[in-house]
Amino acid sequence: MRGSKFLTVVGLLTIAALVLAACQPATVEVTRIVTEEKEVEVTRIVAGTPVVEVVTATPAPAEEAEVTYPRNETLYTSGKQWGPPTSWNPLQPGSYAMGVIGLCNETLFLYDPLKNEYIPWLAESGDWVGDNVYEVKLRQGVQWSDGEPFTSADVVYTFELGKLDGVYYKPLWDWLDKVEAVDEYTVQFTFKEVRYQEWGNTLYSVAMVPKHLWEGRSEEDIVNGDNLPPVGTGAYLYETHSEDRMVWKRNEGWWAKDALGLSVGPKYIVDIVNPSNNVALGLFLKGEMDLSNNFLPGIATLVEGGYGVQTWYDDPPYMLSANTAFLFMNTTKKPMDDPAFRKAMAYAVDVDEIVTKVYGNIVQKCNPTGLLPVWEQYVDQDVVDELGFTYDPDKARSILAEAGYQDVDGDGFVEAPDGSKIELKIIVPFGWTDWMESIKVVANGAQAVGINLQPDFPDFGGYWDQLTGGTFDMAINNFGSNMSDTPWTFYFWLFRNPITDVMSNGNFGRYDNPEVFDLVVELDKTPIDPEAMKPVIAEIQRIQLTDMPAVPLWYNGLWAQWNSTYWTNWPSAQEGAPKYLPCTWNGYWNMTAILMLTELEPVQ
Amino acid sequence: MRRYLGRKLLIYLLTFFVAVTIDWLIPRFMPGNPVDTMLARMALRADSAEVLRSYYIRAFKLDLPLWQQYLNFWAALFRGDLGISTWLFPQPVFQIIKRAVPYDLFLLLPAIILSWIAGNRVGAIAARVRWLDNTILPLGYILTASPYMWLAIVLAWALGNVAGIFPIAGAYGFGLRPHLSWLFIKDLLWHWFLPFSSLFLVMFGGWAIGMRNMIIYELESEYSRYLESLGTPQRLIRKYAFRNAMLPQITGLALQLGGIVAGALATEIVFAYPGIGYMILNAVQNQDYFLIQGCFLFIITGVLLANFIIDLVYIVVDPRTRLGMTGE
Amino acid sequence: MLKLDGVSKVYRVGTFGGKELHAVSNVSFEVPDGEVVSLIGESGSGKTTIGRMILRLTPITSGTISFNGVDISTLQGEALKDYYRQVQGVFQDPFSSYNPIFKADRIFRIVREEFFPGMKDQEWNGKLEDSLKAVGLNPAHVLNKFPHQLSGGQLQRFLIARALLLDIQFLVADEIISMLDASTRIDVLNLLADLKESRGLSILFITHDLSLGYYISEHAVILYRGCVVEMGSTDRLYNTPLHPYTRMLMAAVPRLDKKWEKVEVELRGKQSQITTGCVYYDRCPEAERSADCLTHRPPLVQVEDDHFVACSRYME
Amino acid sequence: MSLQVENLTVYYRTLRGDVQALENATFTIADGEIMGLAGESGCGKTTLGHSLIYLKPPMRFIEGRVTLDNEELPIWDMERMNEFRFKKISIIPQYAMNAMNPTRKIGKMTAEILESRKVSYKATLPELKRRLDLVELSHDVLNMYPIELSGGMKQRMVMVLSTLLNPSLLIADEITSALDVSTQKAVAEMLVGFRDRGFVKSLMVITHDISILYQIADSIMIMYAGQLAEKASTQVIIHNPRHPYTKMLIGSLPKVGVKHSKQRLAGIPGKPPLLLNPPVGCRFRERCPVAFDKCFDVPPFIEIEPGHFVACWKEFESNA
Amino acid sequence: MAQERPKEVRSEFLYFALRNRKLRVGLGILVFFLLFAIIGPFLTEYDPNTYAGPSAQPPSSEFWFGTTTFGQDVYSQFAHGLRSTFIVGLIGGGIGTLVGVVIGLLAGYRGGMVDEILNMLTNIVLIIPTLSVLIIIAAYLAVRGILTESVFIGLTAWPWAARAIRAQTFSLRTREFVDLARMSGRSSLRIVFTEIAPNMMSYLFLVFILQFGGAILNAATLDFIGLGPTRGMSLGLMMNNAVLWAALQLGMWWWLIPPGAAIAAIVGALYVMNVGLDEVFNPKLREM
Repeated sequence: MRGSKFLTVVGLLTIAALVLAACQPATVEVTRIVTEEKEVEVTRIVAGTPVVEVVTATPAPAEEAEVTYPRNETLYTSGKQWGPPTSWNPLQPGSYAMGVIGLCNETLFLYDPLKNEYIPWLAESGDWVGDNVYEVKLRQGVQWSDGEPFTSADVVYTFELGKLDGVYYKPLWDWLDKVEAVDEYTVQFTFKEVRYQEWGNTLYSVAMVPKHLWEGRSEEDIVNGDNLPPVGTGAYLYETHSEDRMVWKRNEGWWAKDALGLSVGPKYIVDIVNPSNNVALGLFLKGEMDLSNNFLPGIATLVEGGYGVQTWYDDPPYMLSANTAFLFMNTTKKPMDDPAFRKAMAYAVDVDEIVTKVYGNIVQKCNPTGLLPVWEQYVDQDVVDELGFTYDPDKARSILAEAGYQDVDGDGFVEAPDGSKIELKIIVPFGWTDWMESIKVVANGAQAVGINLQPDFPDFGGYWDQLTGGTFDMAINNFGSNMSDTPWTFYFWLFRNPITDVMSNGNFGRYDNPEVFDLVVELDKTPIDPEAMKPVIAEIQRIQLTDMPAVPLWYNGLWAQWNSTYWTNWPSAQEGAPKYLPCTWNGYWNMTAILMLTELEPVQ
Repeated sequence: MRRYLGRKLLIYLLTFFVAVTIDWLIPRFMPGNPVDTMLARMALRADSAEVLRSYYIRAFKLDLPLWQQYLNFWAALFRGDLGISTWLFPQPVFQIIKRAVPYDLFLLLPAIILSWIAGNRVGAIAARVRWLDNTILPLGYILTASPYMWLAIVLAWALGNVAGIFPIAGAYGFGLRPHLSWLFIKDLLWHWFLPFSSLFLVMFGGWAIGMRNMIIYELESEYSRYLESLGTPQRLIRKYAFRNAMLPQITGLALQLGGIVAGALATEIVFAYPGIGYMILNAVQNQDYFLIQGCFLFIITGVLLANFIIDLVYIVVDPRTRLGMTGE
Repeated sequence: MLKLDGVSKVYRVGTFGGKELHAVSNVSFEVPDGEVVSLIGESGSGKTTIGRMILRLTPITSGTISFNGVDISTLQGEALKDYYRQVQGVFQDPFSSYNPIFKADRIFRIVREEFFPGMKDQEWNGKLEDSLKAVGLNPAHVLNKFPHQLSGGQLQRFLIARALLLDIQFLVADEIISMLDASTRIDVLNLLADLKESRGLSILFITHDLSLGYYISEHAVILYRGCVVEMGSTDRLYNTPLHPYTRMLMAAVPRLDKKWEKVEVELRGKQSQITTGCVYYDRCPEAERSADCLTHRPPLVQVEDDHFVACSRYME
Repeated sequence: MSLQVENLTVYYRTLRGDVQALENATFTIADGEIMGLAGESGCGKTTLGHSLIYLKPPMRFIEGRVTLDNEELPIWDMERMNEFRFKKISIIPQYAMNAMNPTRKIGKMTAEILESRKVSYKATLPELKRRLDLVELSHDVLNMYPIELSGGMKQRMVMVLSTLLNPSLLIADEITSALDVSTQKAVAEMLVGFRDRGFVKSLMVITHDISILYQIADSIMIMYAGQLAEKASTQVIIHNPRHPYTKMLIGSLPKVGVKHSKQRLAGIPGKPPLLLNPPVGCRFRERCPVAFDKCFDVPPFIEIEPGHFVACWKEFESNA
Repeated sequence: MAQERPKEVRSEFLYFALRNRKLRVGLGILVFFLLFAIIGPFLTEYDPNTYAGPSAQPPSSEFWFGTTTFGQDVYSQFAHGLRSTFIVGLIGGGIGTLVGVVIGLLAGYRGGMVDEILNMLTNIVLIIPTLSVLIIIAAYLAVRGILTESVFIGLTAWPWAARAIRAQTFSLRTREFVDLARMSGRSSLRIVFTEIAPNMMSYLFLVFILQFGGAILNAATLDFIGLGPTRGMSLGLMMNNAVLWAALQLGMWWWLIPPGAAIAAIVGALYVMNVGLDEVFNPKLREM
C-alpha cells in the first residue's frame, strides 16, 4: 500500500524529529565540571546525538553519563514550576527554574522560620560592627562548581549588581551606601540608613553569583540572560531540562560536606512542571512523584484513607501555613470607606465554611491579625481580645444598623446611611477555583447580613487590573503575605505606601493612614529582637483591628504532600521527624528546605 | 495552473496578514498588561516590583504608541524575531516554540494522518457491510461527538490510573534523559500512546462517518452504474468509489485542521504533554503577548501550509481541478 | 420591433477574468412586429445567450438591442418592469422553470404581485382563466398542482399563459419543445403559431432543429460559434442553403422522407477557439475553403433578396 | 435469433406500490438486426432496455424469459448476469457523458475494466485503437481524463468501450438525444458501422426520436404505457403503420418542408396513463380515436403479417 | 424513461422520515435531553452552586447524581448545564447558520466582485483556527456569559456553511425559475429569499444541525480550558471543575462522566439525525 509506506516514513520522521527535540536540552555548550577531588567529566551532546566523552584529569574510574535516573537515587518533585524551565538566572525571581536559588546559587544565610533562627551558610558569621556597618565573614573552602573559589569579591559583585536597572534588589541601594571586601573572606556593608528587618530579610534571600563568570557579561545579559548552565556553590548541578521537567544532579564536591558534615540524599532531583491537579494527583498516587507542593484538593481524604500520603500534620490543617488570604476592600469607594462597614464585613464571613467545605480542612482559619502561626509570638493577645472579630452575623447586622445602614426599600439589602443603594462585587481570578468557591461563601455571608455583594470572576488580567488600579470593590489576595523572617514584610505589603495610581503589590484597598505607615517604617528600623519589635507591632495591630482596612480570612497552606515509597525520613510535626520546610517553592530552599534533602534517606 | 496557485497564494498571504493582525491586536485590548501579570506572578516586595515594572515596560517597548508597536512587530517578524516571552522570561518566543513544536508534530501528524486513513478505510468497509454499519458507525458517532478532553481524561484514568498500563503525563519518563536508544524511543512511544489515542479516536469517528456517506453517494453515481452494467467486479467499482470519495475527504481534512488545533490543545492539557497547546493557554492566561503571537503565528502558518499542501495534493489526485482550474 | 445591432457577448473567464470567451460576436438582425424569427444553431452557438440578452438576464458586452426604438440596456426599475410587460421568455426545461417546492401556479401569483398589485380577485381570476384557455388548458385540471403533477407540455403552456397575462408583444421561446414528447411537441408549436396569428405576437424561436424553424417561421438566422453565418427567409434558406454549415445542418437533419446521404460529418476541430478568419474554417470541407478563410472573417453579405450569407465564396 | 424475449414483465417498486412499467413483452431481434425502440417518455422503453442487462432494485423482475443466442439470460440475478454483461450483452447508457470515472485516465480505466473481466488490455489495444480511428477519436484520448473530452467525444468513447468485446446485443439508450444534429448523425451512422463491421451482432436503439430510427434501424418497435404496441420493419412502421398510436405519433412529427401556414400538423391529445394503476385492457384506449368495447381487454401482440406485430383489437377486427 | 413520481413530495419526506431508524433514534435522544434540560432544573430544590449536602457523595436517592467536593448537587449542575448547552447550541449554531446563509446566498447569487470579496473573507475566516481566535476573544472579555460565548462561537463557525451554501446557490441561481422571477421584476433580495432559499431548506436544516453540534463541542472545549462563561453553569464548566478538583482521581466519577457523556450523546444524536435526514432528503441514499 502506498498509504502504509507513506505512514512509515511519516512515523519515522516524526519520531526522529521528536528524539532530536527531546535531546535539545542537552545541546548546551560543553559542560566542564571539575570537582576538587577527582575527575573531570565532560558530557557533550551535539545536535541531539549524544556523544559521551569522558576526559579524565586525574586517574579515576570513568563514570558513564547516565541516561536513566535510578529510582532509589532520584527525588521527584513538583509544585514550583508552572511552565517549562526557562531561566537559571537568580536575578530573575519570577522566572528562574525550581531550585536555582538554594540548590545551585546559595545565600549567605539560611533562615529557619520554625525556630526563628538565621543559619550561617556561605557566611560563617555576620555582625554589626558599627552603627551602620555590617560585617560578614565568609566560609572558607567554598568553591563554585567550576572550581573557582568563592570569595568576598563575589559577594561584593553580587550586591553591586543591585545598582543595575532591572535587578529586583535595586531598592536596597536606597539605604545601602557601599559594599567593600575587607579581605578575601570578609565583606563590610555600610548603610546610609539602617533597616534591620529588611537587611535580615536580604541576607538570606539574595543569592550569590560568580563574579569571574559574570563580570564579562553585558548588562543586558546579566539582567535578561538565562544563565545556562548555572554555576553555583550549591549542592546540586544543572543536569538537564526539557519542556516538562528540570533535572538537578548532586554536586559531589559540595562545600557543606566538609564544612558542616552535610550531604544531600537524592543524587538526582527531577522537578516536574506542574500539570493539572488531576494529573498531579494521578502521578502522585502512582508513586511517580515523591514530594508534591501542588495544591491538591481532596488530599485530606487521601491522608486519612491510608494511601501512603503524608503531610506535615496528620490531622487538620495537615499543612503548615504559608500565607494569609485577605479580603481587601477598596477604601476609596463607598461604603468601604467606612470602618464600621468594613468591620461588619469581618463579622459576616463564615471562614469555617470556607475552611471545611472549600478546602476540606487543609487550611486554617486566621488569627484576627492575619499574622502567620510562625509569627504567633508577635500577636498581641490583649489587642485581639479587645478588638478581634469572629464570624457573627448578628453582630455584623448590629454594626451595620448602628452605623446607619438600613434596608430602606425593602429589597432585603441595606442602603447606605445617605440612602444610596449598595451594589458591590467581590472578585477573584476566573479559574482559581478554591478562591472562586470561597468568595461565594463570602458573598453569601454578606448577603445574609443584608449587604448586596455578588461574586464575579474576571480573568486574571482583569482581576489584577482592577486590584492594582483600584477599581474593584472587594477582592481576595495574598500575594505579599508570605512566610518570612520578619512580620515587617507582612506589614510592608499590607500597608504599602504611598498610595499611587497603580499599587504594584500591597495595600490594594488604598488604606491611607500615615500613622500606621510610620509604624511600619519604625518596625523596619527596629533591630531583630522580638522584645523590641512587639510594642511596635502591637500598635500596628491596634490600628489594623480598629480600622479593619482588610479582613484576614484564612491561612493558605504550605502545600506539601509526600509519600514514603522511595524516600523516607521526611520532615513533619511527628516526634523525632526533622523539622524543616518540605517545600520546593522559590524562597523556601533557603528557608531550610535544603536541609530537608540532607535528611532524606532512600528506602532500602 | 500557475494562476490557480497564484490565486491560492494570494488568499493565503491575505489570510496570513489578517490573522496576524488580529493576533497582534486582540491581546493588546485585553484588560491588564503582560508586565503587570509577570510581576504579579513574581510576588515581589512592592518596592522591587515598582522598580522592575518601569524597567520591563521600557524593555518590552510597551511604552511606545500602538501603531509603532505594530510596525515594530512586522519589522521584527521579517527578521524572524518574535520577541521575548514574559511568562517564560527570558526565553525568546522562537526558542520556546521551536522546542515545543516537535511534540505537537509527533502527536498531531500521526493522529491526523492515521485517523484519516483508518477512518476512511473503515468507513468505506462500513458502507457495504451491514453489521459493521450497525456497530462501528454508532460508535463512530459517539466518538466524534465526544469532547476531546473528556475522552482523554477518561482514557487517562481508565488506562493510566486504574489499569496502570500507560503513563498519564509527560512526553517521556521523568526518570529518563533524552538519548538515542530503543529504551528511550519505546518510552517516548509509550507516553505518546494515550494522547495520540484520544485524538485519533475522535477524529477517526468523524472520518469513518464521512467516508461511509461519501462512498454511498459514489456507489450510486453513474459511472458506478456503468461499471456494474459492464459486469465489472465489485472490487473495481469499490476501488473507484473509494478513490473518488477520498477527494472530498481531502478537502475535509483541510477544513478540519483548525478544529484539530483545538483538540490538540485540550489533549495536551489533559496529559501534560509539552506541546504548544499548553503554552497557548498559559500565554493567554499570563497575557504573554509575545508568546500568544508566536504560538498563533505558528498555528496559522502551520494551518496555511497544511492547506497549501492539501491544495497541491488535490491538484495531483483530482484531474478535474487540474484541468478545470483555469476556468475555461 | 426588436432589433439587434452588432451585439456581442464576451465572457471573462479564469482568475480575475484573464481570458475572454466570445459567446456572441457582432450579431445583427431584427424581428419585425407580428413575425416569428427562428434562431438556429447547435449548442455553443450563442443562441441562448442572445435570448437571455434580449430578456435582460445577461448583460450585453457591446452593441445594442432596441425594442421599438428604445435601447433596452438602459432600462432600470419601472422602465424595466414595463419592458417585461411587453417582452417575456419561455425556456427549454419546463421542470426547471418551476420552483419544485411550490405549486406551479405560483408563477401567476408572482406576476400578479409584481404587475397587478391592485387587481381584484375576480378580475384576476377571469384574466387568468382567459390566458389558460388561450393556451389550451383547462383551469380546473391544472391549477393548484405541483409541477411534477403536470406534464412537460402543460408546464410549457403554463409559461406561455403566464406571458400572455402580461399582454406581451414579444416572446423569446428558447428550445421550448426540445424536452417534450413528440406527441405534444407539435401542439405547443402550433400554439405559438396561433398566438402569432391571433395576437400579432412577435416570437424569437430559438432551436437547433431546422425543420421546426421551417415549420413555424418566415425568417431564420443561422448561428455558428456566436456568428451569424446565414440568414434570410426560411424558404430561401431551405431551398438554396449557401453556407457550408447550413448545408451540413440540412444534410444532418433526420427526415422521415429521405435517408441520410453518405456524407461524412467532420467531427474534429470543434474545440479550438478561432479569433481571426472564418469561424467555420476547421469544419469546412477542404474543397470549399481557401487559405484566405483562415485569415479573414467574411462579413455577412446579401446574395439575393432576403438572403444573407457570411462566406468568402459569396463575397463578390 | 439473436434475442428472444418472452412475456417479460418488470415492475418498479415505489412507496405507493408497483409501477407496472413493462407488461408481457414478447419480441425477438434477429442476428444483424438494428431494432429501434420508440415511444413517449414513461412508456417503459428504458425499463425494457435496462431489464435485459441491469435489473436492480427498485426494478423488480416479475416474470418472463430472455434468451440470447439460445442461452437463457438470468436477468433477475445481478451476480450471475455478470458473466454475460459486456461480453454477450452490452449497453451504451443514456448518461454516457458521466459514465466514465472522472478521476481515471480513460486508457487506464479501460485497462482496469478489461483486466477485471480477464481480458488482456495489451492484446486488445490494437483493436481499441482501430475502433477509436473509426469513431474519429485520436488515440490521445486514452491518455486523457473524461473531463478533457467534449460530450460527443465521451459518447463515442463509451460506444467503443461498450462494444469492445463484440457483444451479441448492444443496447443504445437515448444516445443521440443530447447531441447536436451534426454529431447525432455521425454517432448514429457509427452505430450502423459497428453492426456492419460485426462489432455487435444486433442492436436495440432506444430513442424517442423516430426520425433517427428511420435513418438507421431495420425494424422499429413502438411501446405505449408499458406495453408493446407495434413492431415491424422500418419502412412499414413509417409508411404503413397499423396501430392508431403509431399512426398518430408519426403524424405529429414535423417534417422538413412542411410549414405551419400551409399544413398544420396535430399531436395526440391527452396524456399517457399512470402505470401505478394502469387502466385495464388496452392502455391507449383513453386517447384512441377508434377505441371500442373490445379494448377493455388487453390486446395480444400478434403478427398480422410476416414480421409485423400489432396489439390492437381494431386492427385484428379489420384484418379478420 | 423517468419513473412515476409519487404524488406528494412532502408526505413522501414524512413517510421516509418516520421510517428512518437513524432519524428516529437521533431525534429520540435529542428530545429526551431537551426535555431533561427544560424540566430537569425544576425537579431539584438545590441551586447548582450552593453547598447542598455533604461533600463527595456518590449518587443516592437524595442526590441523584451525587455531590461535588463542596457538596454541590451534581444533578442540579447537570440539569442547568444541559440547559446552557442547548442555549449555546441554539444561539451559536443559529448565528453560525444565519451568517453562513446570508453570506453564502449573497456571494452565490450576486457573483462577481461581491463573490470574490465574500469568498476571500470566507476563506480567511475558514483557515484561521477558530479556537485560537475564540481563546483570545474569551480572554479579552473579562466577564463572560453563556450568551456572549454563544455569539462568538457562532461568529467564527460560519465559513464552511457559507461555502457550502454558496455552492448550492450557484447551482440554483442558474435555474430557470430564478430567471422567471427576474423577468417578473422581482428584486434580487426577494429572489434570494423567496426563490432560492426555500429550495435549500432541507440543506439549511442539515447545516444548522451540524452547526448546533459544533457549537456545543466548541463551547465545551472553551469551558474546559477555563475560558468558558464566568457566570452560570454549563456541562463544560462541570468537566472543568471536575478535573480541577481531580474528581476521577478521588473516585468522584459521577462528577465528570455525566456531562461528557451527555455532550457526546447529544452531539452524536445530532450527527445521526444528520445522516438520517440526508437519507430522507436524498432519494439515492434511501434504503428500500
